[in-house]
Amino acid sequence: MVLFIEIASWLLLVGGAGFCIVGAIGLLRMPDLYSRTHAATITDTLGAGMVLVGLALQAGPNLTALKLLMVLAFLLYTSPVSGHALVKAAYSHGIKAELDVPIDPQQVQIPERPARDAPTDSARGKEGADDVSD
Amino acid sequence: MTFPIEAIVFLFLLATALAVTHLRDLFAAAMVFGVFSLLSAGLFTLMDAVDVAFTEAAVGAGISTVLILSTLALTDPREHQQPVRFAPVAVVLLVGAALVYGTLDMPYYGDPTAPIHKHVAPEYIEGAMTDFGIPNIVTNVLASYRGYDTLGETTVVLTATVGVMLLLGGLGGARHRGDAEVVEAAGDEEPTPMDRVQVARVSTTVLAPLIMLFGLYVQFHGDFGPGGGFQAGVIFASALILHGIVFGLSSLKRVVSPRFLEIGLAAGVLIYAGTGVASLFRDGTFLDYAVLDHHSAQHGRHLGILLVEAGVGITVTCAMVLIFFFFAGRRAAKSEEPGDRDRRVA
Amino acid sequence: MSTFGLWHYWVVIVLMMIGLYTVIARDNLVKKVMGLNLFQVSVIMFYVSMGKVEGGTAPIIPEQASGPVVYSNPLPHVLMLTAIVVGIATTAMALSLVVRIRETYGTTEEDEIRKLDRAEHE
Amino acid sequence: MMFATAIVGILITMALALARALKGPTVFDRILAANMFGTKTILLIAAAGFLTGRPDWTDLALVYALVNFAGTVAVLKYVRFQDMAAGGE
Repeated sequence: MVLFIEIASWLLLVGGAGFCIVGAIGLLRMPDLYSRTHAATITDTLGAGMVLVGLALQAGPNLTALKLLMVLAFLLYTSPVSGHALVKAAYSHGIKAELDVPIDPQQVQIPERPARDAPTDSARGKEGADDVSD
Repeated sequence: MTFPIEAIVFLFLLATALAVTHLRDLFAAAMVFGVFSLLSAGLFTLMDAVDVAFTEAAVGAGISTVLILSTLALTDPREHQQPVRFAPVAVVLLVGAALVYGTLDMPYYGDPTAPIHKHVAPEYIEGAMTDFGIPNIVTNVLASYRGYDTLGETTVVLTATVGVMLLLGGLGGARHRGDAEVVEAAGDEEPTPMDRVQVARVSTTVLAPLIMLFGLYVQFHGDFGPGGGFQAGVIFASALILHGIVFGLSSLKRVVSPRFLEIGLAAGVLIYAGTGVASLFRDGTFLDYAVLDHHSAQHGRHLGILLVEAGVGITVTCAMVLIFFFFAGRRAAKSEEPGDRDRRVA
Repeated sequence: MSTFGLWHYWVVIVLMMIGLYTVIARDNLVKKVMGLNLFQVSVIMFYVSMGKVEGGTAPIIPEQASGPVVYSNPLPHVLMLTAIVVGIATTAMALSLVVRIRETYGTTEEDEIRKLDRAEHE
Repeated sequence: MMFATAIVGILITMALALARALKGPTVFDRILAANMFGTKTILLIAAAGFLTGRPDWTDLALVYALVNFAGTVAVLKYVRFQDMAAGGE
């Protein structure tokens, strides 16, 4: 049993930290705000969740573990809310998704990115975003 | 063991501090300043100062951001272009060099034989269990051994809030046109920005009570874990400020009126000082709680610390919410009358 | 470790220098207040780092202590804890002064305020 | 050992988020990065408590999880208000 808990928390902690790093790389490398939000909010839930559960396993069944799980519950509650509110504020400020911009030779800002190949999809995506709001 | 972590976090800290200085967009600087505060709280934890980290966390995550942003809303969010000046750089370098020279004589970090650890600290640590029976030594020192200091600090919070009140609540005879009406005016303006964000409203109704509950826990659990009046007051105030941000000042005014907060602000300090006076009446010295209970000195000390912490908590809560009231109310009053050149109009 | 036993203090001094520079060299008043806060954090950190004891733990007595425990010095923690809350209250005071200055002069840049003052004198 | 590993991962994440916060072309990028930084600080403090053998201070993490929300909401309100003020005057 002890061994099982050890292995489980190793997996959870390392996995959680790994997801955090992956998300942070996404935050740094993604082309526009919306995809960065996608990367960042995923780390807030999955990465943080795995680390917190891993720590709670190590704490054993006591108040500390309960508090860690409460932290997790609040994170699961607040981080999507603030993510949503953030993206909505950005959208109403007129920040366009990278893919929304029709291909314009003058507007190539980020040269190392591979070519944006599906601009037509994005137009639909923009309408979808309108529906999602509210 | 925590040495490399500390070094890395210190690096982050210096990077954010430089960015705060460097960024010309003050809003961005405020965001980075939030990160700076998070990092410093992390460092305090690593240096064993859990209570300090707790306070920094409660202050830095909510209140200071709100404060800086409401100032920016009233002033300009951008700084002017400005070249690096060499005279200040020289002064700063000189001061830094002098201080580094001064540290050369200091005991090393973590040295247990340093003079600071020799004088009163051992008595405090010793007394925590024998005199008080309260595990959190910081609470003992805060409320009892150093009770005079803390009374002074609480009074400073009161005074600073009164200062904000005088500066932003109105000028001279503006008591009539003072806080109450400014807040009233805010009521008409306020519901606009946030009411389109349904999600924020719903989640605030869930979270604000939870934050308050946690504030109470911090207030009364401060004897056993990190926490106490200062932290609890800030946390409690953040819940109220959150409500005010999302539902508007007029709604917050229905929850707690500024008048009520003004009374609470003074009442907290009075509770603190009154506890001291009560011990005078029982033939003790000022702020000597041992005499508060006839049977057991330890119980008396518990009671005294409880009362004192309650006073601190009430004052800090009222101070923070009042400060928010004045800053946010000012904004609404300003947008009402854009010609704010006239010095006499409050 | 012993050769670098003072590096905590040095880092804190660098932090203080950044804050001091912001206070004395920047014209923007809000920036000055931020610099003052940086300075304040550096002082707090200096005190807290003096209170640390090698191998010590936070000054909260655990429920079940196994053997003697070394605690870090609680006194700096107490002083700095109150300083943070007092600091935010005084920062609010400073910021409200900035707000009033902005309302009177229409700017928060110190050099422009000086210019306005000089114009008024002449 | 496992806590140290987790902390290393969290510190790397923090460094990357910090880079974004300093770089961030728009304010929203900075808000996003600061937000993420807040979550990682929660994790760092919780894990550091375990590393130093005093895990019973998750209260700190709890404070951040709750109070950070107030800060974020304030930031978003500020962003919107600026917008409205610009439109109104």
